[in-house]
Amino acid sequence: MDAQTIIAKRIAQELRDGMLVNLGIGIPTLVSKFVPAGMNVYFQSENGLIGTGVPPAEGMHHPLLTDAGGKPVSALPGACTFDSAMSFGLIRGGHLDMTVLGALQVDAAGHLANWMIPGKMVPGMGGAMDLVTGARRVVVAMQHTAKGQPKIVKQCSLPLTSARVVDLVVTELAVIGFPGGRATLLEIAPGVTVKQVREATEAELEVSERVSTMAV
Amino acid sequence: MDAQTIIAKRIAQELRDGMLVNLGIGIPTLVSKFVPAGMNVYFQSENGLIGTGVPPAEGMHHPLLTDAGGKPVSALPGACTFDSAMSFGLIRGGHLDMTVLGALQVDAAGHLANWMIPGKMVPGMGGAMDLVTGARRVVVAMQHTAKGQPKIVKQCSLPLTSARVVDLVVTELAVIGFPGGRATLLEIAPGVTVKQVREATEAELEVSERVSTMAV
Amino acid sequence: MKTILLADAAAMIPDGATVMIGGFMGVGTPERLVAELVRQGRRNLTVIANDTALPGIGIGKLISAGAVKKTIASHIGLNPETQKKMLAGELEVDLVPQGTLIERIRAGGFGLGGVLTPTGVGTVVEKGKQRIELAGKPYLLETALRADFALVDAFLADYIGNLYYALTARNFNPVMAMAADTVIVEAENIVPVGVIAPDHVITPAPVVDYIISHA
Amino acid sequence: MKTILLADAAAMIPDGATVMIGGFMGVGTPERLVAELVRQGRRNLTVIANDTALPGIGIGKLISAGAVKKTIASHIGLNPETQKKMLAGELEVDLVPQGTLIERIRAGGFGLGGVLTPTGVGTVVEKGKQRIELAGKPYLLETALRADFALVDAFLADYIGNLYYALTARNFNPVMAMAADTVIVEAENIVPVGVIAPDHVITPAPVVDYIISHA
Repeated sequence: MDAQTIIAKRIAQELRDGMLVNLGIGIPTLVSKFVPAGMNVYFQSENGLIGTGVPPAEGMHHPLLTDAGGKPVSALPGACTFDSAMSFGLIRGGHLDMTVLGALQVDAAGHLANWMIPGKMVPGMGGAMDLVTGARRVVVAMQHTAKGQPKIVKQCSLPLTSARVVDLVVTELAVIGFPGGRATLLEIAPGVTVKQVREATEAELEVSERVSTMAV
Repeated sequence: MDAQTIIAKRIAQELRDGMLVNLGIGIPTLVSKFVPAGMNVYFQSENGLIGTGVPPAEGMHHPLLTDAGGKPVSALPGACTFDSAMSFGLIRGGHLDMTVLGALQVDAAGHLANWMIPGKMVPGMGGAMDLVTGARRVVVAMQHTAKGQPKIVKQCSLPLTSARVVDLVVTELAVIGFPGGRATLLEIAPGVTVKQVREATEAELEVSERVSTMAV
Repeated sequence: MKTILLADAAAMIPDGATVMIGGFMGVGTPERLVAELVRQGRRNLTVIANDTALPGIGIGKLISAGAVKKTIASHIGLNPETQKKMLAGELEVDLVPQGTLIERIRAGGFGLGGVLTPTGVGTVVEKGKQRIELAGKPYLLETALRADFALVDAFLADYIGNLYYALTARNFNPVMAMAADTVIVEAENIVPVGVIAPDHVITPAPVVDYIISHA
Repeated sequence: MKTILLADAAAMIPDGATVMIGGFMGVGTPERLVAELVRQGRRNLTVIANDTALPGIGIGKLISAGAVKKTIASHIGLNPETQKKMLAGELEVDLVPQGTLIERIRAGGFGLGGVLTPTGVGTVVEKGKQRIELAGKPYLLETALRADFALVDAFLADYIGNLYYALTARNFNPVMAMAADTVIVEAENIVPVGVIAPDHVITPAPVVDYIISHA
């Protein structure tokens, strides 16, 4: 199983029936492929859609029905559309049960930086600051390291996305939470050791007494 | 011509093609009867309708299509409905060209009091404070006196509706404006003298050099 | 499927709860739900609504039954019982300009702490509030309102909770549906999922908790 | 009847104007109007929009043509030309969180001075802004935005200006239609008055000034 699949499958286990969930571009989008059978989850695209379905078959797309990346999507039965004020009212107002997004860095306390590298890459925060500040649960989906460098660091050197800390980080190596404000190893991927996770992590990691293996 | 008709007909002369106008309950509602032929005016009901038409014929009303007093209305072709946030966005945001409402008192500077008599009558301000604060033009429609007492007073003794002064007061005796912040007699009703208006008015009245007769 | 029996829905709302109720002079008010609260003898409610309608209609029923301890509303003028109880000290009435009331509710539902409005500056409404000047213009800081329950009246609901409102019965309903911990809907019609076009849904299903069944 | 020729509509917008443009990654952007502004060689525009799309699409066309002096947007990541011009100092970019941007525009159109949002507290977004605590929770005071022109893309317009938007092309359009001195609409279809049901109108006719004719 590749890294992205491990991450997406594990995060899908966080879904619950009836949840309203926003998936960011990239690995987060893959989570929708692993919704447990029979479970009804509402996916929101912040450009104004609840009920986002898979990309439509060729010849059946419409240019005015897209995801937040501008890519064609389908709308499931029971879908609804709305303007951007409503979209962010849902996000900011506590109606969004979970947001899944990527990260550049997460620090030992759970702070997230995911929207700019000063002087180098300045894409803008888009909806990320509202999502991280407003969602009931914030889950980070990312590879554990970037070019061999740890992404879970002692303290974020990049500008933060929010003062609010994330709830869960899922990588291809581990599941990390932040109980009591400290990065804590909750699960490890099959075949991975605690030592390997520690070596790939700059932040100090508490190891949960009940550290278990990711069921992916 | 009775007092109410004089007032309504005169205020109808303030209408212009394409205006969005809110009419309060009572005399203001009568203004819609005197829209000049061929002129298109949008009437807004603050409960959520633009394109308010006359009360429908018997048997053709619908309980979910009402004016701000809860009375059945019709919707003209091109009408639209919206929620209360949008309704007051239109009012507060400078989209409403004119509001016509009643008054308990108007003072020499043009301040309006129209929503309560402390300890006696406390209906609440409803939409009046937003209408007077937000409309581009505020026109008061009222009888000149109440039980023989002047309603245009030196200073309002009743709680104000807004710090913003009104633009025009139309009564069955006179049209009064507030250029330079001073109550000024602009027009008198047919058969009425300046002296009569002054006697029925507590506030000192400037008399415009070009005081003319209301063309009603 | 979010349907619930009328009596069970009303029974969820305890004495003393803060309840937002949709409607404008009774139009767009969930009439059966209000009547059921009266039948069950509910007491000490705080009711947030545009108005208290008329005696015998909508929220007027709750007022007459003595179910309301406090109301936050913009207008009570057409209900003499509200005025009478208020002047007698039996009912606390907090009067809020209509445009401010709807924005405070929206702020509560949209995760905003409040809004700055010019309405009420220089009037008794300003009392106890922070005045903030921006570019030389004064505004009042008006804070967000939320409730334990929103009682919402819709024209169409589907079984998962998408809502469509008709004509002037929309008014406060869609905004209140965003601003309460539990949202209970009384709908004129309940239709299968997918029957309301996505563009016509006004309140999205995930914010709705219960729909009164027609059974 | 508010129809106007495309070239005449674009000609109303002078160099240096502040322009709100609807759309999200080019979806729901008035494409003909944008292209016509490029054709007419417009310069020094301040563009308020969610994003700058991609090169060759929507607002991307204005960026590539050098028509924009400043943009207030939430995201420029998919347009490398915007990033390049910004880093080269040729284009001023004011980045605003998306939910804050839409609320600031709404405040401008709805007559509010601003809103209090928790978004951005404790980040670089807080710089230069007033922090206000309510019930122990910190918020940023974000002020209203308005523009000289709003360029709005609709699916349906009637001849007096009632607008209906389709699917995800709605996004910023109806909010911007409230927040500019002059509102110019490019509609996929222009239909007779009365054809759009009152409940389906999203932008009311009186706020619209011009509709690009299909002639």
